[in-house]
Amino acid sequence: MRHPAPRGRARAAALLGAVAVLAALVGCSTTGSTSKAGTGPLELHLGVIDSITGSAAQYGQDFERGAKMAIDELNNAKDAKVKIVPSFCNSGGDPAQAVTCGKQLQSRDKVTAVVASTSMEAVPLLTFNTSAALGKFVVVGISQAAGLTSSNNPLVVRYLANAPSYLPAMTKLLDKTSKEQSLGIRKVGIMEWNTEAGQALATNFQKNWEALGSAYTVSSAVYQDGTTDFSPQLTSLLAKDPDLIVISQGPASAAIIKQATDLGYKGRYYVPVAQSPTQLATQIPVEDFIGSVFETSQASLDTPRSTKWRDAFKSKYKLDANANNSAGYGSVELIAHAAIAAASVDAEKIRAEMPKVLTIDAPWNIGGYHSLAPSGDVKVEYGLTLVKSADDFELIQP
Amino acid sequence: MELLAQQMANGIVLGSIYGLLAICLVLIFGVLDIPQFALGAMAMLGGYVVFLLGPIVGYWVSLLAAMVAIGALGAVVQRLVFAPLRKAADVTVFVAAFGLVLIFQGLALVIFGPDPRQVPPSISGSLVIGGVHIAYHRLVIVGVVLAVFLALQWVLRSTRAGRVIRAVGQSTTGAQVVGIPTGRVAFAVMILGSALAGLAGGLLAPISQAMPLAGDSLTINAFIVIILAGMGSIGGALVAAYIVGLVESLGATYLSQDFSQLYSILLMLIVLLVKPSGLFGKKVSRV
Amino acid sequence: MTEALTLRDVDRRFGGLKAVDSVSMTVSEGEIFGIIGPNGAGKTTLFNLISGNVSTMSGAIELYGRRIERMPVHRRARLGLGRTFQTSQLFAGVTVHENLEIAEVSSRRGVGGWLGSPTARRTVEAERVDLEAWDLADKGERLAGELTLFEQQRLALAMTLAAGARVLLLDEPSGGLVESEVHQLMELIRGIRDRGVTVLVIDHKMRLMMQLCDRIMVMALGAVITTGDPTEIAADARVRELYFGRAPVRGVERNERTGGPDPADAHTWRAGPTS
Amino acid sequence: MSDLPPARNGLASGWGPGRIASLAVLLAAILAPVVLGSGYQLDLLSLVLINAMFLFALDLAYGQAGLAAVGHGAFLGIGTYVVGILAVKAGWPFWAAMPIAILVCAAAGLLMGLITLRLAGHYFVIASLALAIAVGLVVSAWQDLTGGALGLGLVPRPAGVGPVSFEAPSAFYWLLLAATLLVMLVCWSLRRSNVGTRLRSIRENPRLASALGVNIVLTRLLVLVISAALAGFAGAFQSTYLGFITPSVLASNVGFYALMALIIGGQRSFVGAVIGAAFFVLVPVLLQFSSALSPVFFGLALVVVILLAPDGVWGRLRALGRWVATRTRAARGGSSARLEPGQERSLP
Repeated sequence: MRHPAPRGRARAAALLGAVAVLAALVGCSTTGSTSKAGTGPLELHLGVIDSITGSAAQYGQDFERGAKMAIDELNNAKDAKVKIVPSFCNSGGDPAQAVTCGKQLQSRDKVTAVVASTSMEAVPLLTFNTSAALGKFVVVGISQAAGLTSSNNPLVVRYLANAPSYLPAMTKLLDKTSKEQSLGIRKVGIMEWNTEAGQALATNFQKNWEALGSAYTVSSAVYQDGTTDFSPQLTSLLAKDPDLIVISQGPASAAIIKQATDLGYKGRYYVPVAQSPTQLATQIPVEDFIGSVFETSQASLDTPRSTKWRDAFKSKYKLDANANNSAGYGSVELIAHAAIAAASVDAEKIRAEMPKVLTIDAPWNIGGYHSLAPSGDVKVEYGLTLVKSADDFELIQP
Repeated sequence: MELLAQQMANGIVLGSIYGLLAICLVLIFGVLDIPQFALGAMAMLGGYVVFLLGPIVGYWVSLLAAMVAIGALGAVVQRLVFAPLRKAADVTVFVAAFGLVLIFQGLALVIFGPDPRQVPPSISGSLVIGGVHIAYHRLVIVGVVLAVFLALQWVLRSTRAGRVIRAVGQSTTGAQVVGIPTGRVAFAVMILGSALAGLAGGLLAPISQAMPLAGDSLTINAFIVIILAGMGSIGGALVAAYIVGLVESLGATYLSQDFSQLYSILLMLIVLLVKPSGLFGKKVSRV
Repeated sequence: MTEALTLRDVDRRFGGLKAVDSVSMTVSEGEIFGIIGPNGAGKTTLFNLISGNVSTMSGAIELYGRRIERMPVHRRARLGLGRTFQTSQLFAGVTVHENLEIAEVSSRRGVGGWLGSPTARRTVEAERVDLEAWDLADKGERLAGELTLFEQQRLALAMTLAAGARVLLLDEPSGGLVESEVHQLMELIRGIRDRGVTVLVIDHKMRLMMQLCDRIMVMALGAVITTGDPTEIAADARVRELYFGRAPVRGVERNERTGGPDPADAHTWRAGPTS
Repeated sequence: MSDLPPARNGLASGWGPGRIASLAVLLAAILAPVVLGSGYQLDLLSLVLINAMFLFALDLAYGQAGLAAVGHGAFLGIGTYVVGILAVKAGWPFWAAMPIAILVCAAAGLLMGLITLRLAGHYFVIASLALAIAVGLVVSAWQDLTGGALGLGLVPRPAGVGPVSFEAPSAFYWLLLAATLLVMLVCWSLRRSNVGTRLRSIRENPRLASALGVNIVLTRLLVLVISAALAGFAGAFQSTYLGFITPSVLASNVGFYALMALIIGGQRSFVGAVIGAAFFVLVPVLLQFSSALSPVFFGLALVVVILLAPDGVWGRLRALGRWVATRTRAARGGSSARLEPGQERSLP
């Protein structure tokens, strides 16, 4: 127990502390960097907000590899028309941290465009990306759910994913394939990951699948983010005897398939775009998922353009490229080429050029996207990969 | 009926996993009074040890290695963090433990990356009885946990070391008065508890895969278990763990899945309201 | 005389041990009532039952005619039941002044009693007078934990009164005090009684008890042996036997728990009451 | 842990180092927008203020009433969601929704208190954490109302009052500063009131306190309710600051981080709470450079600070200040240079 300090003790120390606080404030204010576009290539300040730690780290890290690849290519190109000045910020998968990231990029780094790896990062930016006072910037984000583009924000683009956009066609394609190849898929069980991405995929899949006919039924089982033992959910689903189990969280595919196999399930799986069959085969034996279907983006198809890109990616990172890599790459390229077309780094001008840029069949457009709605939705179409046997992956294009 | 039997089986397996971590907590939290919130993260590291060594030395040897490695980590943590904080307030120790969680998870992320790593089970395949499927590895888990429980029970009841540990658990000051080197006992108990956490992680890895956040949900459930049981006996903790496993598994089937974790929490709160010392705990003072 | 405190057939067991066994007693307002008995006789448990720190198993406790045995500690305190403890009887980490402030505040009621300011009703002047009465005038800004034992004892008494006690339970007030201080303490307790406060006191110092108390109750193994004024108690054969004899008490063998009498007490006991 | 007389802390009395530091910080806080402009540093400071408001509230429960409320983040989250739901789903203005958030949180605090206050020590800690997790699960699952994992947005800034608009970052910052000072005032008057005195007696010696007539459970319940209400107030501002709300505001680690911030900063002191809030907002920003390693560094920072200053940074600074003062006086040959036991030892 101590005596209360007599008055005046340590006043000096306290004053010193106060001076330090003020000095720090003054110091901070001078660190903001400003830049001028020179005579050379356009200088585009680009923000990359991704979750390289936390529960969505896999998405964020994959996204960042793709984004870095695009930045390197653009900056190292001969007679480059644009020079990207990137600023990275880790959101840790927390929307509140994403807000801090966004404001940092906006006012410190003066970015006019931001790419974001998940909707946790993209959606919170919409509260301030159109502020003229703070600095406008375009947001190009990946988001399964409608929220990103339903708020009439004029400076947003939803790239990749986009469950409401691709699932109507996708479920029809799946049904068509099922009929043609006698897969017999009617009853579907969804393993619903209780996050924005998982929910969007689950609800859109259910809506579209049930619309196909009265024999098309859907049951779903919800699990919390971070779950590792899926047995209770799988047991409930298996009791309904499904023909197909829809997995809504790519990275969890291996664990879910393994545990469902242990529980005696021998049917098919539907695996989202974040997990490719070749990638999954490195984790669990192909035998465990023969007969399954995989969402397949244009970037994963065997077109010369995407094959070339995948080879380049592999030589750079010694990893097989997946859909999130291509999304990181494609979002940055889209922004850069819109800026080149607009001959400006102004956010509104970049956004205005984007619909035109997307119709150009350029090598960088590995997603093969060709239409951008006024709302900001990129029209996404996926194909299916059907795993017929250990060495026969059949690609089915829409 | 089949559904019920399958969910009961799932619940028992789940309960065994919670039970093993809860036993670690009874030792570290119950005896040493250290709210070791990083046990789940240490279990996760144990999973990575099995992931790394399993293909080289086989599952069982790698499991042993996980126990040794995580036990050693426990020793380091005790020496560097918890021993210096032994006079600090409970919550301060909580904070330090949470710092350890961030460090362990962060290191795992940087070293191994965010992708879940596959760990093959001790025995592959499933046992099928009357339509109920239980993977052999899950049966192994149930068996190992029971064996650990019985062994610990024997150590605590019948050996001198066990009596010393229980004496420290009753009262640190009392133990000091009768000449027990409490610091050394704490060290030993921390190593034992951590080694068991390593074992838990190694056992769980074939199910959960090795990934940085694998231990998160385990930790909180283990805490719920020992609060439900009442601090004190490892037998009580194990029984409470089975209850939590079953409640979670059955609740998810017959009630709503949105709330599977909520059922064990509600159960805990109801028990605490009726009997503030937990199901098997002795009466505690309320103020 | 008004009955300040009444106990009827109060029981308390701990496991198999009967700590307090069907105790009945009545204390009148303004009385100084002593309780003696060997270690383990149940004296402190009896105090705990009255103050509410331990709950009764059966029987009734009345404070000024009001049943209190089911009330929590703080409600009994608010009805005027004050007590001191053998150990840690003060807020050791704050000043003497603040100790008294806490005691006084704790008895306040109503919205003002909660959200008002502790110093609102208490002027510095009144405080000084108070402290002088307890011979603590120059100690107001000292931490309570730094006071001498006797000063602490005085402060504890002052606090019970500041909290509005009408019936006061004193547990071993002379513990650790030297002879001259015991004498002063006795005067203080009489002074408290003269303010109309009823005092119940447990103490091992026989001479103090014999001189101070109006009546004394003797306990052994949780039960009341006898009650009477000091001279009656001194003359009682059962009491002498209890303290010195080997004969069984109420058919029960003396066990280790009752212990022998304090040698110091035995000395004072032999010397007999001086009054 | 030793229990300092709180009346000598922070703003409470005299021109001690606490008051000087408080006033210096206040002055710096008021002038910040002038110095910083409306850049992102100002935004970080806004975040510090919201966190500080919450920490003041938490300090009532933890520092003052001794309740290790690990689950207190739930109240911040509930406040955030109440304002979010009312603004987005019902179009309520901030000024109408905010009082509702306070009431809802007070009610939630009452409920939580009734459930948990009978529990001792560890039991209380875990029960409080479990309740917070339960709230998070309910909010995630109640999609119709809360938007579930899809989140809820966009929550507008508070409407202007008369000629004053809060759209500009500096105006919003000053609004937050005023709100923070209001919370501080409430906490300060509560600490100075009879409730504060009772809380002190409970912390010092619960047995004696109840023997003197202090109703421990009721006192703690009252403080918990007030603390929850203030947390709801902070949550209302967090709602409009974030603009977009997801269940992450109700994650169980929010309460953990807050309690850590309080312990790191130093409990039972406003300056300590501000230091804690600043630590938790600014250190992650400073660690951005380390990218994926940042949680590791942050965890290390936590452990190291806890080991070096178990009673918080501010507690340590005060001890240092006292030490300097004593030394200076000793050098001058003053007679009162008595060093108290424990002070010398407690220096870093």
